[in-house]
Amino acid sequence: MEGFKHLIDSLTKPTILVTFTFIIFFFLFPPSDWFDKWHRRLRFNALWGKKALLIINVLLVAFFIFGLGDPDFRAIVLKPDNVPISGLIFLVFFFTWLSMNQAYKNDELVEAGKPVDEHYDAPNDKVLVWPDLVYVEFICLILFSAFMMVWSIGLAAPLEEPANPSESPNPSKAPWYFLGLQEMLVYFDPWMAGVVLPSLIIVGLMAIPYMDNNPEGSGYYSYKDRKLSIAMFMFGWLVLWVLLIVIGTFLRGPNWNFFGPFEYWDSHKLEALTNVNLSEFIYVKLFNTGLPGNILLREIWGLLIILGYFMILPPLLAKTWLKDMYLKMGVARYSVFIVLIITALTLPIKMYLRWMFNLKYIIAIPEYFFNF
Amino acid sequence: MPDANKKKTATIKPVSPPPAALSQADDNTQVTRRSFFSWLSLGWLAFVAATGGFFTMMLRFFFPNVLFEPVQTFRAGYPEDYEAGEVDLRWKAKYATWIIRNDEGIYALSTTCTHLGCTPNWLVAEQKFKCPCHGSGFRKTGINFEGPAPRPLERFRIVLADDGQIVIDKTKKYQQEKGQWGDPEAFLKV
Amino acid sequence: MINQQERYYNILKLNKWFAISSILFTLIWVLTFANDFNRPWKKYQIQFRQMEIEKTRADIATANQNLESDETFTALKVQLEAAQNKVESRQDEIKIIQKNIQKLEANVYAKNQIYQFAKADMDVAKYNYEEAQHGLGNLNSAKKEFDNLSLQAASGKIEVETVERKIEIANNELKGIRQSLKEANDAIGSISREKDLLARKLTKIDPEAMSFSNKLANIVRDVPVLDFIDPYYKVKQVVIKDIEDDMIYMGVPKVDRCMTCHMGIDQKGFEDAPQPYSTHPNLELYLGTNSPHPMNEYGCTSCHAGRGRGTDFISSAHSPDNEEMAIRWAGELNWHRLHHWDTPMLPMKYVEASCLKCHAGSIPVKESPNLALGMTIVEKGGCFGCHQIDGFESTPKPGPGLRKIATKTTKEFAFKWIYEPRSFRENTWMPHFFKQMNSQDSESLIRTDQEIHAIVTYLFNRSTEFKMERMPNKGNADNGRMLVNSLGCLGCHLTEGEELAEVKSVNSIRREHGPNLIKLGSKTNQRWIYNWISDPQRYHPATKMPNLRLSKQEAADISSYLISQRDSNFDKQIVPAVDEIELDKIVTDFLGSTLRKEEVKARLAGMNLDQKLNYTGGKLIRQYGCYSCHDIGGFEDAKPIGTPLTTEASKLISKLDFGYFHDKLPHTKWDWFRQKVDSPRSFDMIPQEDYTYKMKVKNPLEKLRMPHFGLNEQELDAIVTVIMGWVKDEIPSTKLPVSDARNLAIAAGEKLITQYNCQGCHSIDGDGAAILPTVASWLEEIADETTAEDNSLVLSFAPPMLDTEGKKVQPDWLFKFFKNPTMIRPNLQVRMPSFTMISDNDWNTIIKYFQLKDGQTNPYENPHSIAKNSTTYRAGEVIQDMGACNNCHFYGDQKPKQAALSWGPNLALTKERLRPEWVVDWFRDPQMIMPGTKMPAPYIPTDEPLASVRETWGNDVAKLHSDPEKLLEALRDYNWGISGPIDVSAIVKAHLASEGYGFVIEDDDWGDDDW
Amino acid sequence: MAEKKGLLKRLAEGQIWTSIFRGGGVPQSRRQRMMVVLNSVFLHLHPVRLPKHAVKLKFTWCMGGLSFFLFLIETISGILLMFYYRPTIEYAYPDIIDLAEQVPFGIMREVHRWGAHAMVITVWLHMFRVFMTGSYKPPREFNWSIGVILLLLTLLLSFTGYLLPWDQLAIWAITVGSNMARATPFLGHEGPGAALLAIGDINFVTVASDVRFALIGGRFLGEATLLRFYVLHCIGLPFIIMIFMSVHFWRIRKDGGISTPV
Repeated sequence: MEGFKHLIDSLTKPTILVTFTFIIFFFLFPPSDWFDKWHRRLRFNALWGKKALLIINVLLVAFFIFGLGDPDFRAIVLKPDNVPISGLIFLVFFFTWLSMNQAYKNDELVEAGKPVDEHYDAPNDKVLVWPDLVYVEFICLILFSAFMMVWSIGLAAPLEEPANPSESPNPSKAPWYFLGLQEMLVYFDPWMAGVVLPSLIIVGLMAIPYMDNNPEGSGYYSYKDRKLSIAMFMFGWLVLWVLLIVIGTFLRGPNWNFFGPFEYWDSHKLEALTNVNLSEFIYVKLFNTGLPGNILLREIWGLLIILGYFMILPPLLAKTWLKDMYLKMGVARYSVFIVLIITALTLPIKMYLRWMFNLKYIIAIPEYFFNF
Repeated sequence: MPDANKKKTATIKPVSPPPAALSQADDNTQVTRRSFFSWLSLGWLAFVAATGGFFTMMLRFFFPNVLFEPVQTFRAGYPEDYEAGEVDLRWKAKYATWIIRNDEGIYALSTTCTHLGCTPNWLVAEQKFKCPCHGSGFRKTGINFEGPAPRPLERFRIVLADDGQIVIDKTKKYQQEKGQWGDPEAFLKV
Repeated sequence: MINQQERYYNILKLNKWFAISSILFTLIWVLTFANDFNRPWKKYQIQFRQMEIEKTRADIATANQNLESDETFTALKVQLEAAQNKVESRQDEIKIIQKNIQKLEANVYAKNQIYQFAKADMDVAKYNYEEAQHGLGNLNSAKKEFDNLSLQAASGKIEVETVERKIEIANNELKGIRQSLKEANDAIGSISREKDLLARKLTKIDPEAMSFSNKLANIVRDVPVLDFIDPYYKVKQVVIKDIEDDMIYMGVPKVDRCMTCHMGIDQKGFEDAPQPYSTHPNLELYLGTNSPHPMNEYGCTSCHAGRGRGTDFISSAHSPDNEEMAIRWAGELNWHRLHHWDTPMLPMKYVEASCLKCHAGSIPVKESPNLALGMTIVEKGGCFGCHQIDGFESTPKPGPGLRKIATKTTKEFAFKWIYEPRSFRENTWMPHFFKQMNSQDSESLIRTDQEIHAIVTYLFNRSTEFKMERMPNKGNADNGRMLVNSLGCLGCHLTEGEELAEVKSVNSIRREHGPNLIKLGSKTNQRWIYNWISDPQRYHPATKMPNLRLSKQEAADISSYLISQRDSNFDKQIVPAVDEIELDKIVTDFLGSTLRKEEVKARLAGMNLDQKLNYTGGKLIRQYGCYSCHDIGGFEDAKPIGTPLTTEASKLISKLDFGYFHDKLPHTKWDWFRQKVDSPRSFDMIPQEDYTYKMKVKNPLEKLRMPHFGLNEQELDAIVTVIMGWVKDEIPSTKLPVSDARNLAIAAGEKLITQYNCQGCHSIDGDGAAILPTVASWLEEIADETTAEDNSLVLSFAPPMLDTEGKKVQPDWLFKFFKNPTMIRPNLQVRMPSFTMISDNDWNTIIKYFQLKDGQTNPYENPHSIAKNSTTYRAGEVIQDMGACNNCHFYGDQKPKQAALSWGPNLALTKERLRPEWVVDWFRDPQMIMPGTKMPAPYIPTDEPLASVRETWGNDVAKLHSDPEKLLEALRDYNWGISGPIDVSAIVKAHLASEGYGFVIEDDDWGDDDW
Repeated sequence: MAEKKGLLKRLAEGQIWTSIFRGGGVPQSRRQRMMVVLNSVFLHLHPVRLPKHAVKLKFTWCMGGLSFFLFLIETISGILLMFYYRPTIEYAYPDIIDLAEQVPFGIMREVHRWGAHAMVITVWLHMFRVFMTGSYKPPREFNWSIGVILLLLTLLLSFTGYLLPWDQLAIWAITVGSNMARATPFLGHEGPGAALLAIGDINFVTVASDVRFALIGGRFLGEATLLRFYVLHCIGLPFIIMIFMSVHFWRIRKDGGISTPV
């Protein structure tokens, strides 16, 4: 038992967990034909079958039941405000499965030249709203209300000690739906993690319909026709959003140190968090001189890299690897799209730079609160 | 858009002619581009300005002219009130601050232990701050050297006021491990 | 063509209208911003800034002048230049070192980084090792890793430190080169510091002294909309958490913004600036950060009242001092009273009222003379008799007891006295009940006569027996006058020929503590006076008049003097006869208030005249509340008749009935109170255009009945101040004067001291000794004018000052002395009377007052022991001998050598009376303890060479010679050894009788030089 | 011969019923059923007829409907809570205790809080479903954007409500959350570029003049923050979200109802 807990604890270390997710993700949600080939070869498509649903759900439940026997796991999972997130794990899995299941089914139908499940013959296949829809909705609401009452009776809303501005709890966590942002704070300065990236998420989400000019797959579940867009959305939603929230909620403990789900939250736990900036790498390690006094001179390398990343990389990609996409989307769409994408990619990039080289900032100008 | 989605509505022609009161004037007036643009654009310009005024008002409304917050800055007398090499305890109780003067100048240390937030004591004989809770020790500079404290004590912003008095601003903290003690306002040169 | 567009309006016209309305709207917005930006307090801040700039400029100019005339400054300047040149010449050297440092620093940076990484890893390893010890993980590998990393970290640290050491050395080298430059700079800095600070300040406030960008910022920071960021002109405020403004449902922390306009209020240097800029008077006591009332903790409206949140002259509820000021304000500032705010600012003349909120127990007389005077009036005038006022529960009734009135005076005098007391004694506290505004009409006047007859009859009917002793003889009036002038009677009484003080003060009222001793012939008889002064308590057990231990002859002489004057005008007044018909009306009124008409008739028919008078008298005494001030039989348990005043000033103003005066009086509480005290019955009246009054329709028993005290303007100010201080504000204990043992003892002691008028004779901490001028005039009479002008002489004949009494005397002795006063200074004529009515408990309270006031906490003294064969004692003997203490002091029954004029206390008394520590203090500098005393500091030979001391003063003194303290202690110890009879009064009496005082007439230089 | 009508039926055909429910009667014919939807101010949010998959839970997951329903639950329970809750630092916390301890059906607080969590989740899942069915494609692009704004507003509503209990959980969550605003470029006092907005010695973006200040009404979380969040939570954000919701629903109808395969 203990061995299993240790295994889980070490598997959930961010380096392992994130790397594992990154590698396996695109085989689960293949963005291209190549991935799709492997996806099927590895029989990942079975994941979206009914058996898989049953097995995985049983496993998940078993894991939670097993976990609740552990005091550390129980302490964190049964914290009232964390209960919805446990629920979220089940719900996300279930609905992902549901949509993927239907999508695969529809893909097969299309392949077989049959209409998709959602197909209907206008206006013959229409049904009346009264009473069919209204009634279904009504029953839904009643059941849901009943569920809400049961939830409320069963689980008291949290109320901790009265507010005390001079006594900060360790760790201090933002509301759970912002924990993804708080997780990003580890790798980015607040202006990026707290302001720029969230704004880009909102803008990016709003821009989806304008970026995705693929007319296929409107109004029914499908995967085949929308491989790239679904894979990208899934990556953003499941990895950069849900996964980070789960990590932030369950796996971040005192001093924002990382703790496995079965690990005791020891506020004395230490991690070697010494980091260096790119400028220090270059001037101190490479040139063996002190840091130049001039800020611009000091940070010129970082500035060049970032400029290159944002200014040279997109056109370069448009010319080479993403040529097709560029042609299909046109200049305006492509530019916005690619900037959003490479900005989102800075997160994993910075994660790995941190883990591998202890790199803190590529540009570090704390004098003007400008760190990147 | 697919044709199927189009609604089929019949356009019914109005039976009676529309009110004609101004229709003639409308017809007869030569809409010169200039007059059209000048009045309308002027109107919109003014309207946008007024709306801007409204939003400016909204914005300004959220910044009251006085604050009712507890005082976080205090005047700590003149630099001459502090003796070089001494740890001054007079503001410890009221503002949780030690003021220390060395040969170069003056700095203000927070009295909050970086371990669990207890208040250490200054031991003159041993020239160190010793936390009674878990035994963390800090040198006169605030650097931790023993016990569980993970990092040095924090320093507060310290500047001179117009009248030459020392002003301590507790809202701004400087942490040694972040290299902030080099900030000109973390240390008052005398 | 059919108009397909279905239009009605001309679009161009609509465009035009759209443009016009939008422009209008925009303009309105501009107006809105202007309106918000234009705040009433801004002009004051702008003005004050200008003043501050000018003041700073002037200060800088003076500082500059001072510097230029300072020679060290010029010298330092030269020095600085030389140092600069020296450093300049070694520039190359410096550059090399700096380059070296730069290199080293890069090195240290890199090394430090390595060290930091190693250390962080080591810390983790340490944690892991600890965890392993706890049972988590492999202990061996953890330890190995930890040890390994520790070594790495340690070596990394050493490397860092080595380089750091190098840097330090280089830096020191640099420092050495620049040493002289730094020193010169520091010296100049410290000498011109004040100027530099002023210049710095000027750059912050004076646009002309600013850099270009700051000048720009100075404008931008105060433009509309942006003025939230860091405006120069802004609302200032203090928030006081624990003093609350009463919002009826609950208290709300006080917020005062007065300093928004009164910007100089806590800054020195604006004392002469006009309002609202001037400095608050006495910053050491108020507002200053080190004062007992710092602005941040007490705010402004805690004392001044008003609406602290107001930032406008009117909305902050300013109140003018008087009508003239009100008119001026209305003209200049559009001032009007702020309605809908119940606590407007107190006019300056009443501002001391607020002291009472916290200092009710012990009013600081010197800081709040007005309030102290008012409180004295409340006590003397007996306001607390009719009005229940907290804190006066145990204060005795101010008027004389009337239970034995028949032996003291006649019905005739009583009638005339009650009718118009001030016609007989102009400064009496007895108020006028009759012939008032609402009882001046002929009908009322007739009724008045009958009412007074009834009261007098009641009092005399009730009067009990007082057995008077016979006088030994008629007495000598002249002798009596001398006794009255010298014994100390004048501490409490005024006598014929003295004028009332023009400016009333607490001290002047001390001399009116008892009644005037003028024209008593018209009031009473000599035998009563004789009996009264012989033993006042026998006539009135609760009297405050002490026993002066008069001999029978003295009492006879005094009574003879006091009875000798009569008031012929008063005597001539005629007492009208009793008019039974009128009397019946009054009886009917009283009976009618409880009985039916027939019953009234029946009762009336059954009464004879005396019964009627008696009945009415009793009713009237209740009606007018006579028993509130006088002890009257039959009214022992009667309740006060007036409104309770404890929280009078917190009453809503709507609860004060302005009656028909709502147009005549300003609508303020203080004006109402003033009117009420000044003319109590006026609210029964209806003022007319021609300044006459008409009466409201009222039945006689319903009329207002508060009597008229005839107070002057100053007294009215004082009493209104007190009333305005009676508020229900709840003051948190943190803001109150500390209620420690000392302060409690002082408050309790002061109460008794005021009650028995101790300060009529004694001065305590600079307040009191009201008797002093009369001592001088007595001296003038028995000696001459020069003597009377000699302050130290007057003091030597006056009752002692009690400033250091607690430190000075032993409590045991003091208690004995209070119970049985004995002679201390032999030449004194004033006599400490026997206050036989004061209980032991109260005496102890007074003793405790003196002790704790001086920081003495021990109730008992350890006896001070001496050894007669010690060096100290013998040295003391020499010093007293050389100092010739026996010139002035009795040594037991051994008379002083000099004339009685300069006699001091018997030294045989010292050991049981004085405290040894105090005696040394006293010897060290008598003037310090008792300014004006004739006692010289004893000469001790500390400044003389040792040899000559040994020669003239002997070995014992020489041994102690180096330590003046020791010598004084020696003298003190000698004093402790003096023994002999303590009571020398017989010797003194005999001496004075035969030789007198021996005043040295016409010799100003008498005294100190001879010592 | 008049058939004996049931009470219900008689009621349904009476004047009062028919005056309130246009058309009256029990809808039985197809036409009547259509009229029910058309004639009801609430129901005509829906079209009269729908493609058949639109009534299938497997397709819609009912997440949009649940989100709206949760909004209603939050509104009603929120209004009830407002009767007992005072947004001041003295009373906020004790009032929450009293909701649990003595207020009848103080469970409304639980309903409100869990409803808020649930609403965040349902909105996410709604968005997920819409994406998976490609329902954001023309002509529904704009409505998707509105939906994203609604998502943002939902988060903000939850965020502002989080502070109101004024306990440690509340203020520290909001402290962490609002501290990010410090770093807003140019507008936050610790944001990049803020230091450039200065003239001479005067900084124009300071702790008392930046966007975080506008949000929390002070330099630290305090009385003003509580009041601001309360007003935003109870009036400001609901007002805005209702406007966007109206547009969202309107556009669903106008863009052709639920998306369908071409």
